[in-house]
Amino acid sequence: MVSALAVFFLGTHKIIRELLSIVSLALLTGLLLMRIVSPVSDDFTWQYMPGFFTLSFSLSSFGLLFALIAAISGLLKSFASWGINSKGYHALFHLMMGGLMILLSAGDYISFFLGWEIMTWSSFMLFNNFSSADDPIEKSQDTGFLFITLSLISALLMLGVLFFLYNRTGSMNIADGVAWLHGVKGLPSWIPGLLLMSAFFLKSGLLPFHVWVPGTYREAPHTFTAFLSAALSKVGIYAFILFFLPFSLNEGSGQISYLIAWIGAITATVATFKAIEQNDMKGLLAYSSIGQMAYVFTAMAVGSSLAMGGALFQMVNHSLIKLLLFFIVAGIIERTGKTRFDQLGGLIYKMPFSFIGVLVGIIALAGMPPLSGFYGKWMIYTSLIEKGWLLVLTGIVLPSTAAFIYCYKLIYGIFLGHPTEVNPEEAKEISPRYRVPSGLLMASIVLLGLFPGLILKPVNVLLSDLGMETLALTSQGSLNAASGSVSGFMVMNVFGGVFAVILILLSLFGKKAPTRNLHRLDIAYAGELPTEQTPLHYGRGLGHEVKRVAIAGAIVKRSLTEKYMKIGNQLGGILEHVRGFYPGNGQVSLIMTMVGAAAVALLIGLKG
Amino acid sequence: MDNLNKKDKAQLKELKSPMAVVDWAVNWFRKQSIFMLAYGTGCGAIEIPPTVTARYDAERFGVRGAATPRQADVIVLSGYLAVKTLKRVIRTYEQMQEPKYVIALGSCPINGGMYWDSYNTIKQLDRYLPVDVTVAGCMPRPEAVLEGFMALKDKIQRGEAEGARDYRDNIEKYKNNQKEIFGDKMLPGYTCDWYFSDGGSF
Amino acid sequence: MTETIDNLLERIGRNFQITGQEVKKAGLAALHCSQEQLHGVLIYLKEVEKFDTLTMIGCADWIEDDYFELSYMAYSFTTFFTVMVKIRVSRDGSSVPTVEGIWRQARTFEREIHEMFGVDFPGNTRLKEFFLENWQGMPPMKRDFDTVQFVKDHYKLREEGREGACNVSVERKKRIDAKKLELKKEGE
Amino acid sequence: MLFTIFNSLLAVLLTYSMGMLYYGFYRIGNARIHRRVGPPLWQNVIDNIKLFAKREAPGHGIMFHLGPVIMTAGTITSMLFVPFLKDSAWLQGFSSYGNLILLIYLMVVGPLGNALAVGVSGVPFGVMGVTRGLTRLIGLEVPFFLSVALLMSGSGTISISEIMMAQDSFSNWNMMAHPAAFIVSLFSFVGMMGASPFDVVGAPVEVYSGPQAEFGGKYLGFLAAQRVMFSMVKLILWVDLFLGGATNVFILMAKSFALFFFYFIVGAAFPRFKTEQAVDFMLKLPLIIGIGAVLVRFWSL
Repeated sequence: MVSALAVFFLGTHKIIRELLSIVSLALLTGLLLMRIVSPVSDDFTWQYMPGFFTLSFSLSSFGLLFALIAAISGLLKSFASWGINSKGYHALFHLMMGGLMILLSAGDYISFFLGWEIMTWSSFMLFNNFSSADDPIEKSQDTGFLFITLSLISALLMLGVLFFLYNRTGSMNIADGVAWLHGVKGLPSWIPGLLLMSAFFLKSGLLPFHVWVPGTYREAPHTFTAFLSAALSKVGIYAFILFFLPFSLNEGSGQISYLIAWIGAITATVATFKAIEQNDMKGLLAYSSIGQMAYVFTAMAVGSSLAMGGALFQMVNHSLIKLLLFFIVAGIIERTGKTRFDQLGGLIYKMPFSFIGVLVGIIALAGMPPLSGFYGKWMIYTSLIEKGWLLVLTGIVLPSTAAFIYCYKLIYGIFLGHPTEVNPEEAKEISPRYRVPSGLLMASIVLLGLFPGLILKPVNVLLSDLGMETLALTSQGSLNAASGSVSGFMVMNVFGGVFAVILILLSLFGKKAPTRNLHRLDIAYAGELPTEQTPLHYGRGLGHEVKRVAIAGAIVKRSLTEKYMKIGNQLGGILEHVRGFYPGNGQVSLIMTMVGAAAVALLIGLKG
Repeated sequence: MDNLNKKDKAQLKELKSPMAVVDWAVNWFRKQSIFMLAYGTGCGAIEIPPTVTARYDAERFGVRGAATPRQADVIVLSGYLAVKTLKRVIRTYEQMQEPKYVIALGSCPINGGMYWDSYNTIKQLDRYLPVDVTVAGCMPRPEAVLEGFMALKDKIQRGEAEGARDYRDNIEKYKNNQKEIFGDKMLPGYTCDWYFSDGGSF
Repeated sequence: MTETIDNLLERIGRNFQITGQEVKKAGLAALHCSQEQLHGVLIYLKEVEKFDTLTMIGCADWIEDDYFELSYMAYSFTTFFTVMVKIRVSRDGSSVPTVEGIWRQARTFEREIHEMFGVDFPGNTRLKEFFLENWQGMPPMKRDFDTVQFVKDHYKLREEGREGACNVSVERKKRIDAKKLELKKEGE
Repeated sequence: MLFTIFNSLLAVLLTYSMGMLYYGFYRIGNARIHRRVGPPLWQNVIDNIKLFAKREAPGHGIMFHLGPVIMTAGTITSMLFVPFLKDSAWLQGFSSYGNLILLIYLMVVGPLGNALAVGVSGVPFGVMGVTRGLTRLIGLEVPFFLSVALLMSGSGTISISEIMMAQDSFSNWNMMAHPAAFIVSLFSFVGMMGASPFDVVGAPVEVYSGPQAEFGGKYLGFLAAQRVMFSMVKLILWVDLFLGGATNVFILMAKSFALFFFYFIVGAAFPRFKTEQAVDFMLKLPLIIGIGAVLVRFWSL
């Protein structure tokens, strides 16, 4: 698997490079799919300095799922970004894929940490060096700083805890550490557990650590943002499952699970209100990613089979939806050069494909019934009700209702209303390299909406691997829970049938009462004549009145990023003296800091 | 439907062909449900609230207010029309959906009324819009306004309230008359283009 | 000592050249000054005497004596006095610098006077079309503007209307006659 | 299958006529409160037929055309996932394939579809109305979800039919068994029906009738028809959930009319909230009652 890495170094010519990129990713996907069909064990260990370091790799079924998500996202992403990237970009991207694969198949701490770091650094390089922000002033230096600082903190936390675990168990194997974590009750297991958890929360962008997400997503290359949202944000979930899932299922860990569930709910609320506030497309989607990921954590905290199924369904869905939406947004940005809602508008009849794509995306994102997004939510809600966590349920209903507003803002701001800065006469449909993967994604979202049961089979494999009960599967078209069931197939058909009947009825009326096609500006506007200059597009203002709601206003007004930056600046003042020791540029000093910190962590770990 | 009165029943008996019955029924529904857009152009605006509230209660005749021209059946122009207002009124009228009717209240829309020598009000509304019913008076009281609605209902039932059709057929004439007032500041083409063609439909 | 309007007028008279003044009724005084003095008086009223607001600017056309009289009415919320400051300007091509800088609402009043009388207010930031649309020719509120002639030229007075239109009084008469006939028949 | 289709048609007809009847009553009742005579009882039907009899309709392209269709389809689909009657094969629609959570989400599909048409028509007032509606929805859904979650976890099922079945005697009606949930849900009920304290969405004077600003003729006819049907769906849902369901159509009418009367009284008595006031109100009093009910429930267990 890791061999796929090597390919990219060979590419010198542009087309070859692109082809190689796609082929290697396709190869990776193929290999992973092969693993499903014929479960050969390719666990292997690699002894470096025998007796001291042993790297062991084995791909669990969970790792396989995440690897598949990553590989498919990477494949689609490579297709979508055909021909627009330089060589360095490809190198870094594949390096990151490699890191991801190492991480997902890691069996011991060192390979886990190694994969984690390779992934983090290469993704940092990617979005920092190949940023999509054209204007150098627009590009904020803070984003990169924030990202790398938080990543470093998380890495250090993780390193410290891992060494602590090594010291306790005397084994580099993750499984042993996990077993130790779950074996020990009380404070000794909580503190490292919480520290480790914050590292993972950081990667997935949960509440106190979400600040790096919006800026990074906004500035990353457009298609890479899709990958970030669809695949990289899932790494935190993988790590969480790896270390904590059995933990949250333990007897007596109810408070911790409840806490995680609430962290999820609060993150979702904050992120949703922030998303409504955003004026640019990628910023909105970034915050929505945070919110959607938070549901997954809430569901995992519940811990029942249904909830785990819901979490996995939601996760897969989220990957599909975010790939779709980011691809289309990337296509629109490429065609129009505009990124903000107050610059776009009125493109619906010029970009029908993108419109339908975004429509499918937002219906699924908002969790509306005929499409797949609903069923993940349905499983989460039902599991919450079965568990009796009604207040948590209320906590996640609030953001998922508020999510309708940003979903509407997304589609209205781009496609509906009146055009603002983009002349729709000149607008063209997004290019085919975005259209093909978007089409595939749309089809899979609709398919999952029709047959939500399709996902249950793989989910059941994972559940049995975790030692949990499997979910009942009666037919492909329906989902079942102890307290009720829902048939996606029926919902889709009934809705479609009713829709068709009414459309026919309306067309029958149409003969007697024809619809007159009106000019764009011929609108009921209190007798006034709007002109081209009249600001009729509501793209920026849409959702602003949410701010007047007390709770939303309180959330939107505060900015954690600013607080962090303030703390950072104060710290920076103190560290000014320390920095005197390190001559040279920032990167060198960063690396040296890291090395030093690693040494400190090692020391702490060995002593403790 | 108990509110079919004697006159309606008598009319219904005279009809011969089934199509005539359908037309009659459609007209009956149109007449029984009138969504009114009260355009308060002048002093008559104050006569509309008593007409629709407790004292005179226009709703018992099926007359109720509409918020936007798209939903309205009848536009009630209450009083004098300044040139500037007329432009908005024409625009509002053209935004309404056929069949649509115009009721003009007071003397001013008929002959200029007490503003006959004003430099800025029009003197005769039906040069510019097809008025179906005029209610004379300065101002007409709510009874007279209701009387106007009754007259309109009769016209609708007889199938004669076809001001909209008249406007469409004689659009050149109306537009020329409007042009006399507005000069080169006519309404832009998109507000009335469909009158000069078939208009798209699907 | 209570403030009276006479005291106020006296103070103004001390500082400015007032060509004439009169107290119309309690709390309402009018004073005349030259166009050059206008801004001084108004600023004095606003800043020193705390006349917070400008209620309106009026314009009267004294066609016989060939001048416009502009009245600036200032009002004080502390003493509840109204002071009208009147100036005279010539009827043709007159121009008065705007007082928008003193009271912002003067902008709208001046806009109206500009449209209706043709007085120019240099410095006004929104001196454009107000009530009238597309007006050409003489401003309509000047007294030498012949409205009847204008109406004759521009509008058609009542002629025969559209045939379809029905008059309510006629309709009502018809209906009442029919009802009477019906009652008569029933009576028989 | 044919039986189900027939039943669906029956459900549509039933809700349409019941809704028209109730709203006719609503208009007459309001008129009587104003000391007016009011329109005839079937005035709403007449209005609706007249709208369909209009000779033309305004259009802004295909999406505008589809908006009312999605809206009506959403209404009828959610109607088909509500069982009307208890212990009966009639008027069940497709309710065995769905559940309460599905229904709550289905009820939002129509308005969102219509919001697309409103957006494409380009009327800023319409979009303002839509935003108001969506914002208000935050306030409505949260207490509503809390109350139905109490029901669902109380009866251990999320299926509407089973919740309805469980209420076999008057003392077992959920309004008796879970009074706090019922009270909380009534706040949301009034809001969802669009009665007066929460009717800021289509305020005719402020936002030019909001989402409906640009619809006329047949489109408005469809919207008016679906509106009364949608109200009936909500009434029947509440009857199912809290008032013990109904074994035949007449009991259904009696119970839903009782609820409708409550809605009518509230609507006639109260002035209008602003959007944010509505949300803030819903997130205060009803939410606190709901949270209290949850706490009481789980501490007493």
